[in-house]
Amino acid sequence: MEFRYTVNNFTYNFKDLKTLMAKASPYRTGDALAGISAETNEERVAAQFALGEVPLSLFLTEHLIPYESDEVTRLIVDSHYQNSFSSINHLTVGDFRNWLLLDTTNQVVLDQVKMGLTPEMVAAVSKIMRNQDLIAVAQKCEVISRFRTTVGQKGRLSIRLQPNHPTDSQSGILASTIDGLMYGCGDAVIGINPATDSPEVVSNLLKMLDEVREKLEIPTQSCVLSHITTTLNNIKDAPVDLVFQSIGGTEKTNSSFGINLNILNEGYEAAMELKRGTVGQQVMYFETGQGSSLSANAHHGVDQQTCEARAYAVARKFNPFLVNSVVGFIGPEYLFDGKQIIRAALEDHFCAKLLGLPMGMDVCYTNHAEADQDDMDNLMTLLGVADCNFFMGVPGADDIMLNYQSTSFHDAMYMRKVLKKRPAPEFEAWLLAQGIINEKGERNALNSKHLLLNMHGK
Amino acid sequence: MEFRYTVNNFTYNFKDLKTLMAKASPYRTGDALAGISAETNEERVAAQFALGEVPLSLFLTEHLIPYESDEVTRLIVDSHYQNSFSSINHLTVGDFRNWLLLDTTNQVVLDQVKMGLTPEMVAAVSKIMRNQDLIAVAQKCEVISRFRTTVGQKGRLSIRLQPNHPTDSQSGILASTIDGLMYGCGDAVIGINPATDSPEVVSNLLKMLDEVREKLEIPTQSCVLSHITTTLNNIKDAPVDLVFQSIGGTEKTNSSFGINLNILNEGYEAAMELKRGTVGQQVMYFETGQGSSLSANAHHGVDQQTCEARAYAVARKFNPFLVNSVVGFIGPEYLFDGKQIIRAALEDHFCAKLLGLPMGMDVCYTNHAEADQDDMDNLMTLLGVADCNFFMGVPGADDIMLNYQSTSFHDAMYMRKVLKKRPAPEFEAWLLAQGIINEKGERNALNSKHLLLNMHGK
Amino acid sequence: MENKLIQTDPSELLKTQTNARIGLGNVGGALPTQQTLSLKLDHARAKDAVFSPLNIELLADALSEFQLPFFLLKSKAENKIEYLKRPDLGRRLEKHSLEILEKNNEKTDIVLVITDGLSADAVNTQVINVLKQLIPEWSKKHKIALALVENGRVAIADEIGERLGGKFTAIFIGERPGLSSPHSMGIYTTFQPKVGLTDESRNCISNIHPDGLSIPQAIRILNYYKEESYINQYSGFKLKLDLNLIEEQKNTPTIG
Amino acid sequence: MENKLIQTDPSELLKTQTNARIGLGNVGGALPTQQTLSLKLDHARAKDAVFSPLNIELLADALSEFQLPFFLLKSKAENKIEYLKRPDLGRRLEKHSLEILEKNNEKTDIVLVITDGLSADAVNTQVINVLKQLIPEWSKKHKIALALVENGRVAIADEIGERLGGKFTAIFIGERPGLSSPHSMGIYTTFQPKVGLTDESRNCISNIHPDGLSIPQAIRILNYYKEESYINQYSGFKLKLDLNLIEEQKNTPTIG
Ligand code: B12
Ligand code: B12
Repeated sequence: MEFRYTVNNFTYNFKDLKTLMAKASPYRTGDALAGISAETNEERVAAQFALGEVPLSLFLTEHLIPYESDEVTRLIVDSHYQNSFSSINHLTVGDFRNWLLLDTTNQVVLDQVKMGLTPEMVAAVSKIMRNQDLIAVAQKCEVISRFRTTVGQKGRLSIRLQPNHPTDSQSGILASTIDGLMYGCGDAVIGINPATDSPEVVSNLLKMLDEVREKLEIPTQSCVLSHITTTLNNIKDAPVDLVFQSIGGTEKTNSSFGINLNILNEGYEAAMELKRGTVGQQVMYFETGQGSSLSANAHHGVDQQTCEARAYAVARKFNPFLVNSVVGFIGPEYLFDGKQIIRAALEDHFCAKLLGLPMGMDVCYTNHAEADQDDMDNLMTLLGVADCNFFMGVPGADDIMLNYQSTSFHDAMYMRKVLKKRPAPEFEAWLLAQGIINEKGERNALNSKHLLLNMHGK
Repeated sequence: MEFRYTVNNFTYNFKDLKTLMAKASPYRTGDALAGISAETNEERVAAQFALGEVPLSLFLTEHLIPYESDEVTRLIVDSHYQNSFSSINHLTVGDFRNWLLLDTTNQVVLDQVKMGLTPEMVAAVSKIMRNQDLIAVAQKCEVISRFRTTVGQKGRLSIRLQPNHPTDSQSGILASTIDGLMYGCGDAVIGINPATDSPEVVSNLLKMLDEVREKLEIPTQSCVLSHITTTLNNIKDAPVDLVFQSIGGTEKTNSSFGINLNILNEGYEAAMELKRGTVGQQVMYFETGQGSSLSANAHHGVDQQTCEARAYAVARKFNPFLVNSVVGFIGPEYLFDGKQIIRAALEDHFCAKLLGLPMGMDVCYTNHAEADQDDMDNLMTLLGVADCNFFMGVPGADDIMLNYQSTSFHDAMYMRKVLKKRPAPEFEAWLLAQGIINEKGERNALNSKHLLLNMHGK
Repeated sequence: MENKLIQTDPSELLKTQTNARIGLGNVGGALPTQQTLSLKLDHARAKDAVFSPLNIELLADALSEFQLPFFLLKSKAENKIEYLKRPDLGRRLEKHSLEILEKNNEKTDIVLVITDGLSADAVNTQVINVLKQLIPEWSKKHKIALALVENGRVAIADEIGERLGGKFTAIFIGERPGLSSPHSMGIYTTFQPKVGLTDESRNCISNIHPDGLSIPQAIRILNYYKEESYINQYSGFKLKLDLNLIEEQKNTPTIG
Repeated sequence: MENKLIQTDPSELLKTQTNARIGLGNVGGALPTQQTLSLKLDHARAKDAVFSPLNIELLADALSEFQLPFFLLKSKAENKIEYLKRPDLGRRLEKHSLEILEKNNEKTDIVLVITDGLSADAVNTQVINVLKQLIPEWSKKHKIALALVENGRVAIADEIGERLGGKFTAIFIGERPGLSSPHSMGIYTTFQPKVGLTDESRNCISNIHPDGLSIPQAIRILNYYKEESYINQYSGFKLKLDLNLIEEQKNTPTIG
């Protein structure tokens, strides 16, 4: 199906829906690299006008990636709930934006439609929304998830403690973990990226974290972010709380990650059997990020933000406890600078929340991108206002294994303070009981006799 | 006095305090244009380390611009309160930052020291602060000012309604004013930039606004932002609420604006005599903006942000009701893109608040700068979190006379909604009484019989 | 799109009074989709206006028809990018242009400078019209010279005026392009021009475009500033525009 | 600066366990001034590391000493800026390099590729050391060829391996530079290399640098992946690293 729009007596043609979506995307290096972005600003706005006129229902019949050749498309189509869709069925993309912004479109209403929304619909509408729209609508969504803590309530902000170490040193990881706990971090998860893919290393790390958690009675969950097949290898013998995997928005992307929906389902079922949660049994943790499909040559001419939104359909199928985009992590070839990273992060958070995911964000950049701590300060504050569920907590913002900068324990203190947010309720109670923070959320002075500081043998 | 800092076995030298300040400034085109910015990132950080070691008290004796030749320096030095300074007298710039961030350094404490702070001290500390620091500390300051409304209370956000017209058409200006009032704007001031410098035009505009205000019983103030000498010409015959002037941070800058401290004082005294305020008698409105000193060749080798901070000393002398920086207005030769504009805006807001000014911000960009509405969304949200006192309200963000984009009436609705802020109390009561907004701050549907819509004859 | 989603502003009447973006309606306080996209489109166009080139051929032809001394000059800014980043360069003439002026022996009283500024199209489309109405009158009393300058800032008139020994300059310059008025021209006048003057010494006539100040009005004001500058022997903020300007007496709003 | 403003983290012991930025203390929750500036300084340096050049002369000299077929190649990315923006170009050889490979007639079993990636210094300083320990062993069983490539991505080893008819490739590449470890090297191995493979078909050994994985450890793992790849006739995520790696058994923390 062809689309066209006339501006100033010049008619722009867009040969199909995926071309229209790509041209309507705000500029970013990844789409330019893929050769699918608009050539001028005027063409971009023309595409946005044209996209605004597309009926939402068209996305149900025009598949950007064929149903036959892609299991993610099949998942999206087969799990679409016509009932939830019926109330917005008649809207165009442009009016969908209008509708989303109405005061009457509140959280209850958004909950009712979410299973009627496809990733392509939310990606499309995000393209014609300004940053303020993305923030305002995301703020209306409250997505709460539960395992041993309750994450995502209004007025709360959780942190994944990320204590990575370049040789997976247990004592090094424990040291960072304790430091993070002292700053009130770790209520989303204590999640380690292992430097190696050794099942033995992974299993030992899981045991160590579990011991610490039990010993200190910390209401939280742990995770080692190895490949899901490694986790499956370990799940019988090691204490697996959450099953992690990086996912993408096309079958081919996932296969470049060595996974597919079946493997994910295996992981999901194995973890569900363990019933290790206390306040809930949401057991999956997924990471996504714009650019991975292009990087794996698996994008089918679909723009990177739409591919990203499709990954949320994959996530949604497994009722995850945590999902986050690693937005600035993948590199400047996809998101060049602070401006592009900020835009993409707001899009990702908005799309995921609208689809009903418990979305967090790895607010981050690499040293080969044009960004710095000021950009991260801006982004974390904006996402905080948008009520993002969780952020990372990396010692001093510097991940010494993954080699990038994310948010730090100190950043968590900043965000909770200026936005008046508190940790997850179970975890907050623990922090207060341990004397780590006071009722105002301020750090207490801890002395070296504190229980936390005596976890670590010599 | 010379300064030095050694990084990696290389010693950087800075020949005097103003050079050190300039080199320690985050990168911006204006300082590069002036030829005073750091040459590499490493040199910049070295300068920041060196600046961090400078005792605050040094600023009292090392004047960046000589006392003898600049009346702004004289003002700064002569109005410094040693008593207020005594509690922080012993700190270096680096420790001043540490001290500002302490939980115990709250609003009361900040109020006690503000008259002991000079613009150079606050500019210096801002240079070693990240954006999050600038936000967190500014948020601690509450500066309230009063004329017919009370502006600047926590939880409130006010708007200057800016209904400019390219020919100063009264009916055009009135139409924009009514539109803005319907969106809850105008509680900071209804302030017109006149297209011409004709005293007659200015006087007629003042009369028109005053009539509207009285007729509708709007608790607010009006202002026509003509040159102060034009306002002084008119003040006997026309209803002048606030006296406006653009100001700069050096005597020479001000003289390029056709003003000096005496002229400002004349304006101040003339307006004070009128006693037109109801809840207070703060009668001055000032605008500032990084770059004006360089543009007028009046910067004495001092970096643009420090010149800007010095303008706040000028403002402070006249106990203003409103002050704002026009941050992105002056042009890309001073602040090139969204990133630089955002950084400068957070600096300006922080410095002014710390010095005790009722600071607002013209969140804006010109069409020759590399910025767009997304950058403005980011900036207005960040400044909102920092508790900025007021923003502009321009119809559809597009000032058809000044030819730039600022924040719109709709942006005001956005900010108040997502940040849960309300208009100035007197004005809010009026909005509710007029049925313009509801208790939640949402726009009511107005019908064409509404009083506001019948202000305008044909 | 469907209108029923949009809360309209019942202000059709108001909209006839101004080109400002009023009566846009809202969705939950926010701009409706059409409006937000229109703003973007206008932004894309205004950015182009900055880079519109001076129509040198057309202007030079037209200017030479006045049979006055005419100089084709360049500032030190070599292109638009440099112009944007280096206003200092836009205020000074490059070497070759200085040489051209040096060769001039004719006495000059008033120098009229035409330059692109931030919107060449503003000048391309309007300046000849202004000059045609102005020059016949002014040349009765004054010796006039004309200069067409690429990449000039307001202050470049100081250098040109000084070099030509002029007493008064008026520079016609493209103002920063706005979303709604990408082609707006300004005129800045200076008495006793010389390098190094700053803005307190000038007067300004701004917003000359079809929806702004009309050309006859602009000429009236320009005449006023010229006359007063000669009478007072200075220009700048001390000269106030005491001219009955209220063009729209006819449609002054009736309040209440 | 004064310490009494800073709330210290009483964790001297913890700090000895890791190079991570822990025990930094805080001021009202925020990073103390010294720490925030240190982070900036390290950022300035890590950015430089991205642009560090491959020490071609030194590496080529050292590599030719192994007396193995050795190719000096370039990717399609002409410089670092292009490399950063166009990973696709970094994955393919430019024309001249393809010609060089075409001329080769020797049979090859294993191809070892050395490339700058995102930190040439990581490779400049470490790779020769690795190869010196590796090649004597491996050449007993395998025919080895060496390639030094400018501006390569991981996948460029596929093209080189395929062209040379190799069965197994290992590429030594500079990883993205981190603040604390700007010179970290990674090794990626692939069995049956051919253009178009993606990452599920490779194995990865990461974080080789003085504070990370030691060179002997890296070689142990590399040996493991090579052996297992030949045994299973595949590489990639299905090969798990079943090697007793816990080097620090000695200092596993005692909990409680
Ligand atoms: C960037 C990155 C990614 C990006 C890659 C996308 C991209 N276009 O760059 C994303 C986020 C998609 C990613 C995903 C994963 N990654 Co990764 N990644 C990295 C990272 C931070 C930098 C790599 C780098 O600098 N390469 C050098 C540049 C110059 O070369 P390049 O050609 O541009 O990069 C290619 C490779 O890096 C490759 N790649 C990236 N990750 C992995 C992982 C494996 C196992 C393989 C074989 C290849 C691979 O992708 C790039 C494009 O082809 C490293 C950590 C580090 N410090 O190096 C981890 C790292 C390599 N990844 C790791 C892992 C575990 C994964 C996942 C398996 C996680 C998961 N559970 O799903 C997935 C899937 C990887 C796959 N099979 O495709 C581990 C590998 C552990 C190991 N020794 O096997 C590392 C060391 C980090 C960690 N400990 O978690 N990763
Ligand atoms: C940018 C700008 C400024 C900037 C100038 C700094 C800079 N480096 O660019 C700042 C914020 C400092 C400024 C200040 C003021 N401005 Co102003 N400014 C403008 C604006 C928006 C654009 C000018 C432009 O595009 N110039 C063209 C470019 C290509 O040339 P340029 O050489 O780079 O620009 C020079 C001139 O624009 C000059 N300039 C700027 N404003 C003014 C005002 C006057 C009276 C004069 C003589 C010169 C002047 O400053 C620039 C550097 O020398 C115009 C509105 C418009 N739509 O044009 C108002 C405008 C020209 N300014 C105006 C006014 C009133 C002022 C102030 C007097 C306000 C006050 N009460 O203090 C002050 C002081 C001006 C002075 N005497 O120095 C009026 C002039 C009204 C009139 N007809 O006299 C205008 C039309 C807007 C308005 N209605 O408020 N201004």
